[in-house]
Amino acid sequence: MSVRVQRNREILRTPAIPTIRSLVGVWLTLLVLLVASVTSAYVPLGIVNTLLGLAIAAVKVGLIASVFMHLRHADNTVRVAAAAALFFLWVMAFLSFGDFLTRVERGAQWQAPRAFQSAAKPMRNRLLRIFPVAADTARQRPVPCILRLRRQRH
Amino acid sequence: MNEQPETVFHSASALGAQVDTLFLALLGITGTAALAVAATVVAFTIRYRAGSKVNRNDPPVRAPWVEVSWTVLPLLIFMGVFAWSSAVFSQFYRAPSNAVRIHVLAKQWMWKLEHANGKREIDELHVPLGVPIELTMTSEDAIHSFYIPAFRVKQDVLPARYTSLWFTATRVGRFNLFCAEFCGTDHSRMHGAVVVMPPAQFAQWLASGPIEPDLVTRGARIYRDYGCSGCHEPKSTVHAPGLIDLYGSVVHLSDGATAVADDNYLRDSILLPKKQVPAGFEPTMPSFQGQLDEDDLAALLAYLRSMPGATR
Amino acid sequence: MSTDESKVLDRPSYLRDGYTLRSWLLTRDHKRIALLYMFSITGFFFLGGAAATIIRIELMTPGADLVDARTYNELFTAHGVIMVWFFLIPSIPATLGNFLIPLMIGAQEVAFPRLNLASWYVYTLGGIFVLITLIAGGVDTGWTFYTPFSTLFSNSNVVLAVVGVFIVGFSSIFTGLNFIVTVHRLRAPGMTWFRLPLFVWANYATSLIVVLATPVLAMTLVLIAFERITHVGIFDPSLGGDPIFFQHLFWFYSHPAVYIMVLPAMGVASEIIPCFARRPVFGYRAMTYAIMAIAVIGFLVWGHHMFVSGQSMYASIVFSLLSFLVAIPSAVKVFNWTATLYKGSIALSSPMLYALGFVGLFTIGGLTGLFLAATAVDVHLTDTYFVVAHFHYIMVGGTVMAYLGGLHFWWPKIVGRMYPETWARIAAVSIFVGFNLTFFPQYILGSLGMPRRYHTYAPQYQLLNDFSSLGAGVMAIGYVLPLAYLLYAMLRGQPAPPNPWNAAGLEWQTSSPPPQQNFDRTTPAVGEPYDYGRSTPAQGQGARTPEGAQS
Amino acid sequence: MSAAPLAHFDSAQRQYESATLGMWVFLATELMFFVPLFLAYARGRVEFGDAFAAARRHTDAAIGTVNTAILLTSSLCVAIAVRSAMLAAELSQTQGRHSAEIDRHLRAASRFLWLTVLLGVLFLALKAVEYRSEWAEHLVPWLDFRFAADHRTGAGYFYLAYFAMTGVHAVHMIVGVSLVATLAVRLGRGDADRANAVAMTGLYWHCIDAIWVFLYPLLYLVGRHA
Repeated sequence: MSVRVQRNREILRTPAIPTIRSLVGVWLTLLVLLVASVTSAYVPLGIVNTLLGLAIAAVKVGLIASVFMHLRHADNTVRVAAAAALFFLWVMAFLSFGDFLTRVERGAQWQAPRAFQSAAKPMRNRLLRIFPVAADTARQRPVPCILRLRRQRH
Repeated sequence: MNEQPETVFHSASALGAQVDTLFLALLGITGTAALAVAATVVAFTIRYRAGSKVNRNDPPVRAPWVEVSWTVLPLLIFMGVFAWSSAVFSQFYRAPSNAVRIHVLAKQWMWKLEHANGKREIDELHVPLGVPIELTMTSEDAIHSFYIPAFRVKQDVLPARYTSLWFTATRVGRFNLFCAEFCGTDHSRMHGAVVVMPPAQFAQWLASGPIEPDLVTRGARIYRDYGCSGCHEPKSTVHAPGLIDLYGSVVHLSDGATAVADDNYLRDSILLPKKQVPAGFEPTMPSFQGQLDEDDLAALLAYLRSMPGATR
Repeated sequence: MSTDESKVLDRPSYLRDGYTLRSWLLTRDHKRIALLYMFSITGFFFLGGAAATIIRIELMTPGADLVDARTYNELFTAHGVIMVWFFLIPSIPATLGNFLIPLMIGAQEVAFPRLNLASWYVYTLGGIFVLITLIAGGVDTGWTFYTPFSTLFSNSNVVLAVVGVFIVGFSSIFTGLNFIVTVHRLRAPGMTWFRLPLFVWANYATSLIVVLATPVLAMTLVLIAFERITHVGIFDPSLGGDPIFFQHLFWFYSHPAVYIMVLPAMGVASEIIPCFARRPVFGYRAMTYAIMAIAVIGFLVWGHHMFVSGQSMYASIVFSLLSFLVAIPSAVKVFNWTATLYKGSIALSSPMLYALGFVGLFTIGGLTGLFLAATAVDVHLTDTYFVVAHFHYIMVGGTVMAYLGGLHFWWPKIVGRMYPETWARIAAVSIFVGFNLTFFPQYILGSLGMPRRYHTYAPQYQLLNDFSSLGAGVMAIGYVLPLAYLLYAMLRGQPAPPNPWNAAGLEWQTSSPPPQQNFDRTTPAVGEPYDYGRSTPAQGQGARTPEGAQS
Repeated sequence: MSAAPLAHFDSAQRQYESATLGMWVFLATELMFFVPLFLAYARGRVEFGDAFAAARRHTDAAIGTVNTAILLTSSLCVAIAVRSAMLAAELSQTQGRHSAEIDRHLRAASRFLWLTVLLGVLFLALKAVEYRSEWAEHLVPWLDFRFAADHRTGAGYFYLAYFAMTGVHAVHMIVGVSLVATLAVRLGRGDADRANAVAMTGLYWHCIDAIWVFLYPLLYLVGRHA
């Protein structure tokens, strides 16, 4: 058997069982991070707020994954499996937002055609009977301009 | 409907000619590649068929130079084709500024077209030869797609958004117009014709036909019928923003922001008055959502644009 | 039956472990689940094929002669939904993959047998939902469910169809998950990654795509159903929704889905061609890198379905560049298959006919993909019959030909009996001819501008449509033949030796049909994957000429 | 590691590794299942930036923060339960069948699992309270949605994303709570070879918690300062 396969077998021999102290320690750090993200939200920093909130969330998820979910001493296949979905989330976000943000938008107010009898009406009426609420009248909608700063026509 | 039969290599629009040359180039490249692969497979199958007396010792399992070349060569060819097609593609989005604007409204299973002077057509578009035409299109319901095969142009028509398409016809005649995006039961019946006429004949056609009031006069009539004049006339008692030379000017809004009073702003103010309220006014204007259909709106906007002093 | 035949037949095999319905419906044996899948997807294949036949008959005349517009829309939607999710995606992974992957890597079972059976039940449940949709009046939105038509303006039972597809998505996720863990954890000692057969590589890469792309489709379908029920949703244009956002979500799944369909077919071809050319595959490492490259780059190119949909010009150009890049690994694979024939001793048995048919048709399909990746030409060709011909060349010319080739190649191993060789060759040739006669005219129709999903069309397109309908008839006959003689061979074919084609690979080193625990003695020794160089000329062909073998 | 490995695994260790990899691949599908919702939220944020901030002011950050703390604590309990279940399985393998120490570990694991169930139910209860108040405030987009006219559409989009995300998360919570409850019952009865199942359910629970950790800032801390 090739050496690498043999070595791989050793690592997996006994999954190290975390100590109570390390688990509680991680838990406390998570709570501290929670408090940090809440307080940081009250400080008006503009866009930095969102980035900070997401960064703290990323650290918390990193902690949960590595200690609680034993990723620290799992083998590389499991780590790749964990990271794969994140990679494709960024791929999808990056390419689809490449479209939304660079679109030269000329918004138009959409009016439902006068004889607008959408097919889903019967189901919706049944739903409204369950939740007794007055039916909503016309639906307006402001002009969507994906990116206010790119208004010039091509 | 005796539309001219489409031909694969003879498009009827300026841009179409460039698309045809690219199409021919691609056909050449892929054709030779396919024939090469097929010929090799047939040659090997015959030459090395089971039982044929031919030298078969140590068949190669790897050939680095061959493998690298048949990866890099297609890559270079593809990059060349990519650059060429991107160059042609970007021209689809660069309509010349002197293009004649025509408004297209797609609704479930018909095309409604409206020329600048208010002349309306259904499922038929008359255009002059050699003059760049720009279509501003929107849909009333599902997604449709304005497709003229002979001009090699196609553009989806979306609800809640204007999309535009431009072409310059280079041949006189009638050409097929199809809807190319599935839009419901009669998707296949939503076809029409594009009639290209010499410019003189086109100008005469444009002026003829039922004398419909042009957009601006129709807009003025709507302006009075729906009571806009009641509030917005200078001498009215109601405290409402004046509309004289409003189009194109910068409007200061109540929340401190500023907005340019272009088509979208005016259309918004008519259908959603409370969205962008000018400074110093209360949001008391009623919404006309659902009462004005697309044609009336286009006419009203034309009238507001034509107000004295409005910058074109 | 002669004595040696009875001796061969009474050996223990997974087929004779139990004859009761319960033993089949509650089985955890990956081989039996493969057969369960094979019968259900064959049923759906002929159901989808029936819809296609009616469509082709309707399209023989420009006018509406056979069915009205609404029924026609429901027919092509049913053809799309059934063929994509109920035949093409499970066809090779769930039948041949389920049966062969444990055998090829020297394992006794897949990693999670119960999950494997659950995958078949979830597939059947999804199938029942779609059948209910057909009975209740069908769905007329096309298999793409584009909003706002599918959510606001279509009054066919979209929600039922969407729930059916949502459920069947989980069946392919379970199969994909099973294969990933099986290949990672249950390989026989000595079976390193670069000794895995290319069929296992192809199904492994397919499982990666399935596991990462199908959930996005599941959520998109939930959002459509939600929007149809509550009439308010994120795709509704009157609530700031953007129909193009739906297209991004849908095609993010649906383009990798076409690689889910074609990658296993590539795996089958990479097994058949070396066996019948009697020489190792050319460039094994390059093939594995190409498979993984297709799987990864396949996720980046979905925007080429939306060049004219109102997507921004810059995004279209980026997607066009990435689409040209994804064509490179496919080209490399075609060149490697061709090079595998060099200095081989090629026997044109029926599996080889199907495999070479696959290579030819996949090449044409792939090359026409370049027309659609080039943005300027795509503006003219998208949403026309050019696109219909392109994806049929890849899916029918590629996946179905390879699936039939794989079925013939491994049929002796699956049922332990040989099929009649002459009939198989007739079927292979007639499918190839019928296919080309059906779909090549559609390339021309597309470049002449005939839009797709058209119930009635302009009269000038009639001649090419008639050729296409004629070809569809020939192809339909071609498909019925294998159904007949493979079933006949299953019941009364001549008993097959363990390795009729003298092929390399662990699955041929056990009896056919294999025992329940796959290998009698401990797992066999593992050598290089395609070591055909040294072995004697094909015992299968040498010992018996096709004619002589007929019983 | 359960005592008797299934037939086709040659060792309990191999079965644990396979189960872990299988679970992680399943968690990857769970994350990909949420991706469209995250993208819908991000697109709405880009298009209706200020409307999102206005709409977010109506979500109850207090309940959100408490819920996040509850989930983090429940993750701790599950982690401790998994730890003791693994210890029990390890001992039962080395020492043969039952001993007092194994029972102690199993009871500890069962107790912590019940604590997790309790916290999970508490989370869902608080969520229900929050939904009830939003329904009363006419903030449910498909039930007579009322909002200030200028931000009406952006707010509608925000609440669609909000209800979709928290709704799908709540469904996963319900599944998680029922899984943990059944395991708590099993361990309570001294079923020693359930360690694998406990470990896998633990992974699933941590994944749901991790997704909520991301949802929380997006839904409750957006533009709080404005």
